Amino acid sequence: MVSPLYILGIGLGIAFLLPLFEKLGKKIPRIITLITLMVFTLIAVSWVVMISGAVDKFPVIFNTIGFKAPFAISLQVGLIEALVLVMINTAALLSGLFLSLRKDSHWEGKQIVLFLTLVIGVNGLVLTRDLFNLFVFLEIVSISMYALIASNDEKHAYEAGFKYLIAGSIASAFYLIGVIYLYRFTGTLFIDQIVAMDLAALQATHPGLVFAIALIMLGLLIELKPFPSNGWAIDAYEASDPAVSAMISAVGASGVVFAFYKISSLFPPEMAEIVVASGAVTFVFSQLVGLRQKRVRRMLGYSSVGQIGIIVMIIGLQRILKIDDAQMIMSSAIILLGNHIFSKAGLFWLSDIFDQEQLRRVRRRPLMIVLFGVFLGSLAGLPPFPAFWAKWRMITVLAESDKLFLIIIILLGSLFEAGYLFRWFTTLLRDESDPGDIHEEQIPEDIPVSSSQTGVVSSTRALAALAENAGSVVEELPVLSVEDPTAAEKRNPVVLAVVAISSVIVIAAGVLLGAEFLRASNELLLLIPVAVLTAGILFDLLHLPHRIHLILAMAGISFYSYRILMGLDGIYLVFGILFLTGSLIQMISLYVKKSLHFGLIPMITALILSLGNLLISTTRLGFFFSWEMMTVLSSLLILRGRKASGAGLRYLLFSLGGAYSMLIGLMLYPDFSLLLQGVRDVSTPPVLAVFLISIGAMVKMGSLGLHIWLPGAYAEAENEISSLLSSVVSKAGLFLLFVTSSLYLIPLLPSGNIPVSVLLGWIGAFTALAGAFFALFQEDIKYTLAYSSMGQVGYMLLAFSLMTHLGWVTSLYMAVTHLLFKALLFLAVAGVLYRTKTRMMYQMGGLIKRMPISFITVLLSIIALSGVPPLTGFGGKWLLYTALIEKGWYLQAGVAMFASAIAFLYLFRLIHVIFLGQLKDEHRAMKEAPIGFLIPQVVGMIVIMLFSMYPSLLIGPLQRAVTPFFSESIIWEGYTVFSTLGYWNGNAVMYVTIGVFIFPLAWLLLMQRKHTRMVEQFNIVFAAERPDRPETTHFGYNFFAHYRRALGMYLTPWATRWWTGVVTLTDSLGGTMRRIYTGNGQTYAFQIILYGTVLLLLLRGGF
Amino acid sequence: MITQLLIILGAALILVGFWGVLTRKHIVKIIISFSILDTGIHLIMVGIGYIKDGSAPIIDQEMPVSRLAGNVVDPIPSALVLTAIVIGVAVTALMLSYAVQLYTFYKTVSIEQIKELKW
Amino acid sequence: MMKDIAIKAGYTLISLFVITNYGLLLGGTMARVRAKVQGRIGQPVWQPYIDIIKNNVLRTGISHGVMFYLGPVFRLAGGLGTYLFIPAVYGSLVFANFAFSGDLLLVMYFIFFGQLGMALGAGQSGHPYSPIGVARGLAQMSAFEVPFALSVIAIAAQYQTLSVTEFVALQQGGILNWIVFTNPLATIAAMISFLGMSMGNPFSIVIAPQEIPIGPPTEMQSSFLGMLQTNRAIFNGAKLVLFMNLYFGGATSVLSMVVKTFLIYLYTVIVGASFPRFRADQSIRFFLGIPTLIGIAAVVVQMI
Amino acid sequence: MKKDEMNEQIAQIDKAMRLGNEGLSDDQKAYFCDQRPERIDPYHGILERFANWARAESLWILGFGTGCGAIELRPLMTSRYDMYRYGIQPRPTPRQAGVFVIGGYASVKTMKRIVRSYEQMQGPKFVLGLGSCTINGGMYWDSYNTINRLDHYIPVDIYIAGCMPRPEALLAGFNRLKEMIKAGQCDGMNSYAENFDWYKKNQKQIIKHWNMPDYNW
Repeated sequence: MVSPLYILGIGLGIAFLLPLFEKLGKKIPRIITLITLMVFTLIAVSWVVMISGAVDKFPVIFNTIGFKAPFAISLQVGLIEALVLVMINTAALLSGLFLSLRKDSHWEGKQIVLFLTLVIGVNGLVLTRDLFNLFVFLEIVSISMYALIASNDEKHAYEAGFKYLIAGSIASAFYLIGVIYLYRFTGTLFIDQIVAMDLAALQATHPGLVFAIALIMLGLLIELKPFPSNGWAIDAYEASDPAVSAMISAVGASGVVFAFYKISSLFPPEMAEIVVASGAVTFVFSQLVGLRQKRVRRMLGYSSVGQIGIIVMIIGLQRILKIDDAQMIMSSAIILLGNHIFSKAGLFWLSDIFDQEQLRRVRRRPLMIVLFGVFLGSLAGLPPFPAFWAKWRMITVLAESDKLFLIIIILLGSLFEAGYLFRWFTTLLRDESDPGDIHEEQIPEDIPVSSSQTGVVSSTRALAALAENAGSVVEELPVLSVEDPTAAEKRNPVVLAVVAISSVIVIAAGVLLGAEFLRASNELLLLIPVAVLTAGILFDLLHLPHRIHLILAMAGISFYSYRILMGLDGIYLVFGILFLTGSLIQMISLYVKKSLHFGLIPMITALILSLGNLLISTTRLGFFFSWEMMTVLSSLLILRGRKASGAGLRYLLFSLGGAYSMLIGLMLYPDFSLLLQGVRDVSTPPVLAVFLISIGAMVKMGSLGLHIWLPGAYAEAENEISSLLSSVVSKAGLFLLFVTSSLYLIPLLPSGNIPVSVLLGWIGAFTALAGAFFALFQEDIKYTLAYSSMGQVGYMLLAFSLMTHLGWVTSLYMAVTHLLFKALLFLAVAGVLYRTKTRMMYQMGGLIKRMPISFITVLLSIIALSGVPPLTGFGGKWLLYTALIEKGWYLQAGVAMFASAIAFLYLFRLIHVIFLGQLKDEHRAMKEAPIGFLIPQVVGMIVIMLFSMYPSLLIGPLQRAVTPFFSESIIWEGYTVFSTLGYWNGNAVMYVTIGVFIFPLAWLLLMQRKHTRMVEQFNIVFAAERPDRPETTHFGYNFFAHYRRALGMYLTPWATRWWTGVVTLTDSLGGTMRRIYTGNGQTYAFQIILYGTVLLLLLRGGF
Repeated sequence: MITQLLIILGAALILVGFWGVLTRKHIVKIIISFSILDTGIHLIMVGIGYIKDGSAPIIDQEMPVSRLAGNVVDPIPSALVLTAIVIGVAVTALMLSYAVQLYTFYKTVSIEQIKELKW
Repeated sequence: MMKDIAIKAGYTLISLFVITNYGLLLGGTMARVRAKVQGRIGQPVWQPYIDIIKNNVLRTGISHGVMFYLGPVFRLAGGLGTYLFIPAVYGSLVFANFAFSGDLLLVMYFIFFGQLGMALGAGQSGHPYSPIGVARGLAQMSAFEVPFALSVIAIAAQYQTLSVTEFVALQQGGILNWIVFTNPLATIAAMISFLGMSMGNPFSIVIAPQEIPIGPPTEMQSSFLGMLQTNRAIFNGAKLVLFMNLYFGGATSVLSMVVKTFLIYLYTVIVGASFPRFRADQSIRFFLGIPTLIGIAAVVVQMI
Repeated sequence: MKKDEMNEQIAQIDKAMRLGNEGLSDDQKAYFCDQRPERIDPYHGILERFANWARAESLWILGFGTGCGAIELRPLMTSRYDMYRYGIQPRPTPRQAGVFVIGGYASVKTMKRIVRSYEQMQGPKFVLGLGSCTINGGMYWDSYNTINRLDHYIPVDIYIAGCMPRPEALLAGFNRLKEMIKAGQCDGMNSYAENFDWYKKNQKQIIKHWNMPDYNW
């Protein structure tokens, strides 16, 4: 085993010799340093290998200068030390590579020396077991950092460095006083010896002991930048060279964190609690303040501070929790630390590359997007990155120890962090034409906006307010409309490779951890989406032909579906078919695309597989993992849309919020198993858990109040994605409800006997109504369809919450049929949009003559969607009302009927304004949609007709799927289905309809056989005038103006206002909070001292 | 007695140092305050190790290991002080060079004028 | 099997023949009633027949496209279908129609079928007045649907059935068994929405002749118009029969059907002759106001 | 080869059969149907008589008051005259109307609308010239802006003289029209189609800004 002394010895030696080497050649010191760092890394790796071979022989203590501790300084190498050193040294090595490889690199001379001393110092911090030696290494680290900060020789760097110096000096003063007193009370500086003492007894004789330990703690804590006394550190992150910031954040901070961990074994419990509080406060408030931040590096600084905060919190926690839990949670801290090291360094480097290349948009740089996304995702704790697993473990441990509050804090902070990180992402990713917020309707100038319409227009404006910050992350930088022509010359693939290594480390670590976590429950299959995504992205990076990729992907999904569907039955099978087969059919339309669409197929494939994984995951971790994967992938898919940055961001945040809510709910109710149990389970879960889980589901379904992400996301995503999202992905929420259905029969109020499902039912009913009403007033066809989906999913929620046999059959029936209709509608509309190049319905018109097949598709699907017999949509309505009336939910049935009448209105409007009326000049030469769009449509129409003729084909299997949970409620006699209330014979209805249709048609053909003249579009009675232009003759804009006049006042976007309020409040809270960072070094010093005083007073138990 | 005096003196210097850091606007004065603060800490350190009338901590025949306790000055604080002083000097030097650079860039020595980075 | 189908077809033809003629005559009669209210003599009772014949024998016609052509077909199919899913006379084989294929929900939703077809046909004419009328009509429909739906829910809850035949069966045995007496609130709500459904004054904004020359069918002529007029008779008859079945005890013979539906229709005509016209938004607000509250009250009564 | 020639000939004939629509710019021509009106033979025998009876008993007037005489149409709907009892009723759109009552003088501006509306009515269609103005211009006989003879522009079935004629006269006119229809004497529709060029020439002589197709379907 290599002695750690070599690290320190070699390091110091090389550091001092470097100036000499410089004489040999400019590049020599770089190479030597890099080799040294590599040696360090290898040594650490060798330790890890050895230790993992023989865990019981470690940790090993190395003594210096021939004496044992306490008479000499001793260094300890254990698993944790070795792991941390591997991470730190690898990061340092990558940093060194980055510094020496980047363009116009000035990495030489003093900088290299400082860099090396910093690394040595950090290694020392990790290894030493002597308190004073710790101080020395701390100072070595600090002094190297002070000097490194100013290495870019800029004004602001000096300012920041000076503030850093002040803070560091105060911190080390605290530490030094603490150490000296501790020495006085214990007579030793060797940590292990102090820990071995009976500190409580010592406390009795030396009342100042706690005070001394507290000072030591404080000294290190200040170095870890606790909120609010951390303004100096954030200044440093902002002002120094990004590569240096990366070092400070990744390497420097990690060393101090480890030192803090080391001394934490001295903490008495009450001090540990204070540490936990400090860490938690730091985490949540730094993220909150970060929300308002618009300068990228400063934002990263807040993020760094927050990440360190959560680790500090864990270090405190491991002193409080039981020993097993402590080890568990400490392992999550190590993972978080590693995650932080590599992803934060990666982000700082990327920000440097952006600066170097003067890049304001990365939309056309796939590799860059991937790296960027990986780092952001891992920082935000998204799956499959390490932080996700770490947070999962942490939360599990916390839940077991009933620390709900901390879970909430962690998740809240994570949400904030995801918010600002992905705001940065979307800003960089967005297209030049993207306004960056929620897209507003474009009203042409020749149609004046009257005051009666402003209600709705301003509501969209209010929606936009949510994402208002998204547009301004880089506001102070000039936005280039096209990529800077010189940028290509500035590209430096070598540097990018360094960054890529970092991201590979993150991904690999994440996957390995995932395998480790999932192996326990035999769910390794759940990692397939990650593998597929990675492979697919690589394919895309290699520019594999689009269609080959598509075929491969579809074959893969088919195989996967086959494997999965074989093993499923009942409701699971229904959802399996819904998720897998439904999406597979829709993928056919991707064939129309000719060229490469970066990331499209990999992400869709992974999304579909994640959906499938929801069905086969048996544990909470597996379920949550797949759920999060699905969320993340779908929001990334939305972000592909040309103007989707605002909408995608909002979708991501809402989905994450929903997922976290679900997570808390699941954690609150640990006995609950995520297996479909029906409603028989009568154990009483906490009501709060039930609410939180259902919120998770309802966010995904876009239920009223939680729906405001929905229109933008569905509308701004690419057409195929919209179709997939609204017809398939929204059903994931329904699936969650089914899986957790045993929860919803518990009473809403502790004393009452009204179950939660009643509340869900009302929400569903009003979602249906609100969705229909919102859809009624949209000019943008995709918004119409989006709101329509919202309403339809509301019906499913309503039917589900009936908790009866018929209700569930209805819900599943609607889920299946809605998939059909909505996919058809979206596909047909996609074809129309593909040709017309506009989304505003009133700009279309008269397309029936140009796109007859699309027209027929839309006609069939709107007849079906609005529930008009004889098509299969009526089955859904019939089942729904029958079920509602049977259950006694009369008022809900009334609301649902109103909603369905309104749905009829907007659907008519949709077909009329697009396909009927006046054809526009620009569409005169238009053709039918491409064949790729038409094939799935024709298939879908055939299926609809089949289900309409023979409803038992669909209802039968669903009935059987639901039967295990309830007793049968409907019976079949031939083609007639009987409920206790009524009956319906789809077959007979179809025949009668055909009959009554044929008869008048024949009559008309007979009467009009000769002299009916086909005329053109302007051959109309126009009050004895002739029409002027098609635009002024086509009635399509503000179609239901009278409805708005009648009921417009009830359409106030309350939900949007509420969420806008929440966001504004959070934002301004962050804005107010950050006023404490005055920029004055002296204020910062004051804050530090005040912070210390408050902490010490708290420790004393009061003032 | 003298130990306590030393410690009280050290504590007083620490307070003076903190007071200086928190109240002086002149950068160099702040740096000087840090030096005072350091000195105070050093004094305390020395004071803690000091034993009245104790001899130098050299083990020989007059001072066998068995008599060490209570009769010799604890050598460790002194060693620590030496290290601390060295570090303190290094930090002070760095601070001063920062002060020079700040003056060249900001043309001021008042810490209140140097706050372009904030929020 | 074939014989059954043939017999059923024969019955259906008889039933349709009766309802068509009855509907036309009813229309003519009501025109005369309206004339009497205005102090005129009015048109002959058979005038609807002449109008339909005339329209069908016009020499020319114009078509704006396939949907324009099919629109009236859809409309008439909707009317015929609606009628055929309602049992017209209780206990009669001939007039049982195809009530076995679906219950009240089917009838309620089948009404949309014709509406949609008509709206599509009107839409393809390219005339802006057509969609304006359609928009008004649909808006008004969605509004009067609410009290009607609530009323239907209330009586379904009361009688625990959705089958129209069942409703009629349960109302037999005395005038006091009629739903109009057992559930007056539901009946009131439904009868108010029936005013909207029959599109007479004050809910005739859809066809406002001077403003949007009779709205949706403004481009319809010749046999298209003739078909729409035929449907008007049949569809009217169907709606009357439905309301008679639901609220007024149904009919056990053709005669009682005639009397009851005549009276129900007379009620709408009298209201129509006495009131001016609502604007579209006014009628939406009207239906969603008091009638809806009455409907809710009817439902709530069933819940407690 | 021969087939091509034939096709070409057919195309030429077809083009000759179609209307020029010179009043329209090229990009507007696609908006309008350019077919010529055709003569459509009546049914034969009893069928035509039955049809004529129905046409006569169901006279739907186009509610288009072209001149001051239209004021006399309103009383017809009131209880005093009650035209409904004769099967006469107003319709708001030419598509559904069968009788066009030209209410007195027709200015050039109105004439354009009259032509358009007349052409949009479905045949067989009848024109009733009301008042002296439609016969010879009446008191506007030398006006620079009013036509003198209606039947130079559209075929007229019956004139009701007077300035203005009373509603009773109007009713008499309608009854006379009914008799004529029953007798099969009213075929203005076909005469318009047969003499289309002549009518069109006359119309275009007075209507200067002809911005509509030659035949308004």
